[in-house]
Amino acid sequence: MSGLADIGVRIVAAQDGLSGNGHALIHELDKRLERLAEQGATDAIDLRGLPLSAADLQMLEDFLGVGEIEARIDALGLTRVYETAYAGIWRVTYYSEDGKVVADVLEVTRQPGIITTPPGDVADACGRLREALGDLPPLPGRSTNNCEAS
Amino acid sequence: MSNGDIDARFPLELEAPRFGLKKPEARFDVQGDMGDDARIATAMKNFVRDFGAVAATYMESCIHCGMCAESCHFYVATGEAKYTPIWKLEPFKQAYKREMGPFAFFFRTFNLKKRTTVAQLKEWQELIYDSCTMCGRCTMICPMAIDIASLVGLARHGMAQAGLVPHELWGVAERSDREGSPLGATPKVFKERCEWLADEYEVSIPVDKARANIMVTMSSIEIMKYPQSIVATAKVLNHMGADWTFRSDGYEATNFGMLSGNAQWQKDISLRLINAAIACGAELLILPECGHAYGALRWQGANVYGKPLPFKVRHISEFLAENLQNGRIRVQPLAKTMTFHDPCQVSRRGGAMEAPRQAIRALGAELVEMKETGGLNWCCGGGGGVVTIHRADPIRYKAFQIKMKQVEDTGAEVLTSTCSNCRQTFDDGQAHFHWDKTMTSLLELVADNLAEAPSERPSAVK
Amino acid sequence: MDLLSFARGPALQWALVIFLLGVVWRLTGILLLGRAPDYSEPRNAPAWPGAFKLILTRSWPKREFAARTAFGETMSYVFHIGLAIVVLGFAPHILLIQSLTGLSWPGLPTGLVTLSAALTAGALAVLLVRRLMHPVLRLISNFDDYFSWLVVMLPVVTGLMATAHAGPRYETMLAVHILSAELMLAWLPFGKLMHSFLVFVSRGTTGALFTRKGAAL
Amino acid sequence: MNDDQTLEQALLRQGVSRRAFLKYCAALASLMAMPASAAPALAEGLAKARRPAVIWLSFQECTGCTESLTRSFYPTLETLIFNMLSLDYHETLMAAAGFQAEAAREAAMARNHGKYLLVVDGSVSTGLDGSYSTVAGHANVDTLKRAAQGAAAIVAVGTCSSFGGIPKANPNPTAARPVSDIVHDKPIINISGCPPIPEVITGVLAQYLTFGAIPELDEHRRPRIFYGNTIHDRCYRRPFYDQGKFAKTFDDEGARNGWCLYELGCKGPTTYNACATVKWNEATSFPIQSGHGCLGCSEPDFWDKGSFYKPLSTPTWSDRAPLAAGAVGGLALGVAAAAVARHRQKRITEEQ
Repeated sequence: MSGLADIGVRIVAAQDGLSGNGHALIHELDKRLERLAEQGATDAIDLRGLPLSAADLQMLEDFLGVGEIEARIDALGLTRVYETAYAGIWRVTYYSEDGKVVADVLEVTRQPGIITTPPGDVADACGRLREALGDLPPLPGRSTNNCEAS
Repeated sequence: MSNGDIDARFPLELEAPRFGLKKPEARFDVQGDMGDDARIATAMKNFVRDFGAVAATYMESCIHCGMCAESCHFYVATGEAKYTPIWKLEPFKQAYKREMGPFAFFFRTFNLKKRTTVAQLKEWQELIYDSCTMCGRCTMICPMAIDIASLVGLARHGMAQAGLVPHELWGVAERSDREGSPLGATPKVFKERCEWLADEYEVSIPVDKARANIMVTMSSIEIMKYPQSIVATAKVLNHMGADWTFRSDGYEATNFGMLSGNAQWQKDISLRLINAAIACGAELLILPECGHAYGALRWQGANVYGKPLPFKVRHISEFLAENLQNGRIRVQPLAKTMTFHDPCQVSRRGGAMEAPRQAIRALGAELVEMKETGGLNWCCGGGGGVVTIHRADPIRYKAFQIKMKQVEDTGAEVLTSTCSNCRQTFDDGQAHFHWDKTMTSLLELVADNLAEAPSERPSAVK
Repeated sequence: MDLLSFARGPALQWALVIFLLGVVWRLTGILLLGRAPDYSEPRNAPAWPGAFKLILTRSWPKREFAARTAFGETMSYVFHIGLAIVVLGFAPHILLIQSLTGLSWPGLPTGLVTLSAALTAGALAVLLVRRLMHPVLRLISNFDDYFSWLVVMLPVVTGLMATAHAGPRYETMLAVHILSAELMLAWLPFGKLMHSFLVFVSRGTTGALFTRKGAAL
Repeated sequence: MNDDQTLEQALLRQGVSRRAFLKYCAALASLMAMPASAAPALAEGLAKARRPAVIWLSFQECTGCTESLTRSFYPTLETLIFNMLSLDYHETLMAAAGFQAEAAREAAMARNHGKYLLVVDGSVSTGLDGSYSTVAGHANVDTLKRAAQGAAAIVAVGTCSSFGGIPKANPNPTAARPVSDIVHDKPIINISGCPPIPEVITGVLAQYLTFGAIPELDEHRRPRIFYGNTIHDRCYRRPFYDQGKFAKTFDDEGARNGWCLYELGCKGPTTYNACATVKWNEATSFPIQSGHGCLGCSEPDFWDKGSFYKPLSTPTWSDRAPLAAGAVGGLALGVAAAAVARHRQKRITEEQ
């Protein structure tokens, strides 16, 4: 009887050619960016929901380039956000705490939601700030600040 | 109906371009005075008799593709769907499915195939007789290779026994059985003709030699209308120095018994030839320039006889070809262009396709083939007894136009064939259309161009 | 039992039983009928090579008939060849044949098979219209012709639908496809589809008989 | 208990920031193949959702489903899901046991009557009045009926509770039935699979929480979002099927080349599940990727649909005796038909 060792294994290279989906996606981005410019409509494309080969993704990255802003958000693992060379197109990549990609999105917007401060957080921060302010020793001759208006 | 009545009602028309009986009105013909029940029972009995493995294979195999219509001169000429060859067999197929097929039990029990009726057979009389020359061209196109022509031949058996044959065809067949010839060429008439022709053309025509190597037969069409053929036959055989004879007890090669579908008459007629040949100890029986005679004796003769025939049967064209090639017949060159009309029963269905062409080449003529030729030749439209049936004339003339066009397209100077029935159909068509082409006989062409100084070798020729 | 299990299980078994029973029944019932001896002197002997010759050569139409039959023949070729590609070239079909007969061969790409099936369905549709329109075909057609058309068309259409995920869910469509093919199998011996066997018998018969006489084939 | 807290409140309390939650929703949307732009709406919906009480009942099962669930591939996010639920009763996972556990279940059922989510794994034995499988002296079938009365909806986790599964396989000695055969008056979501994909379980629960409604289901009451496509249609080996390239054995050239496993009996074409897209074990692989055909475990009666190793297009039987009998019968009928025909031929021909 032949042992398992006799079973040869051939590693077939993953499909790494351009599938054409990357090009289609850029056309799609063009349309959506136009809508953002004219109507202010935001949109998002899940890169993992599309059949993109590694080559497609690389081509997309090279094509879109890197713009002026890059942000790293540390909440339940890292999230990397950067604006591409085409203003209004953002790449948002979410990582789990052990560094695996859990979502990878191209957002067509003036500002990705994950960067924007959640309204609840602002209210909470206001309360916390006031608390912290109470602990701060007052400067002589000044009254307490008020942030009720926010 | 007594035979005398038939002769009176349908007298022979010997002056017409083709022989036949006087033209009756269009009708369904019925012979005898059987009731419908008896008639259908008789038809069934004779249909059923013929259902063997071969007929069954054919009737089970049709896929209703309709291609056979495209090969049939009657459909092509008229465009009428009812002339589709396989449709002509519908009542026959119906009877088969009901009585003999593997699922006959269900067809009968659930009446999936109705009983064939007399009315149906009357309606089909025109299709089985008037519009089918049994030329077998449809066999050539059929993707299942169903031999429709042979089935029509079988279907005619039941029709004939049930007395459902077109009158003229029935009439000539009956006369043939009774008188020994369909066209009045009784033994007496035949012998007188031979004597007269021998005198007139100064040629020796042996009749009723007690022993002869070769027994020669004639078609009554030749005897009555083209007697030069008798002369030509004698000239050629004498030229070869052959030991041959005609027999007054077996000279008529046509078999209208077969064409009408009367199996008994077919047998009677064939046995005359067979017995005569045996009587004179012939080793070879030569069939004349007649198409269906070849099918009747060359291929069906032994089966009618019930055992192999003690002599060979050859068509005159085969005989001519063999002896032209081996030099026993020597001819002067005939420097003309010639086209050859293949008689269906000799060429396509008989298998003697090359012989006439070899003979034409031996004559030195330039053979110009028609576009569809040999096994795919268009029928003249007159075979299978159709030429005798007057009510078939309109469609026969239409079909003949296909033939005329074919001949015209060759541009050949001489038009020839090896079937006197084709020849009379051509003559009739020529007269009807005032055509300038006359059909000739290959046998007569050979006889007219025999080389001088005939070799009177006494040795027998096989 | 779900429909697919029924189709692959008892339905397939019954269809095959009926198919085999019918084919053997019909062929035996025909071939065991009487056969008259032929005493005539043969022109060619033995004649049986002619049977094989005609079985082969009659598959190709004669040039002389082409002008009048080209359309129907082309359509018939398309659907016969298309059907052959689909039945004999599609891997799942080959597996079925293999599981029943042990014979196997490489399959063809699905795209080619799908294209063939589409062409087959198209040709079949055209041929039905032709059958309904052409005076000759209309005259000579009967229930068998239309029903046989249907039972051939159904597996092609349901197969295409299953492949395209059209209609009901795939497993249902697959079951319907298999059932439709089983209907075809079960009907085959009893109607004109039997020509898939009889073509050899019929052509062989004529081939041998005519070769004996030296007649044209 | 903090049953009236919104999810947002509960999460904040545990130190999960709003951004972290938004991120979780983005991941969830991606997982469920929702449009990426739907993530904020999902976050908003989930944030406002109340934590529902969950009662988890286990019947004739192997604990594979629970094992699967606890091996979800984003550990942090997985925790999150559990944080979203108030898992009041789960025999395997809860600390309490015996009478305490029973009391906890009764209490949770009473407190959340009409609102709790009933999760069931395992098939329900109905043979011998249900006495094949009992917990604390109660037949499973009775426990199910009772628990179903106060449930807002029932989630059947695993093929056993969805379709009967292996306990229901021939000859089904315990007369096992799926939940949907017992309970007819409550919405039921089937999450089939043996076991189901953990992310699919959490995904369905999250979706139910977010939208507060039963998701769109297929004929077998499975959420279309995960069970909308066959394994075959989403399989990375599909191109080989289309090219007609198949592994013929498990160790041939084709198998080594990673060709399609159809000929080895893969049930991918008729199996609806998300294995080919979501995959297993931290999205590492799934059966076909590791070289074995799909067994079709998320389909009803998968155990009884013939061999796992017989191709889908082949018969489920292998006995050819009936075929031989058919041929012999045909021969007999053919001979008889010919004999009868020849007899009739003789009779008809001779009668006058």
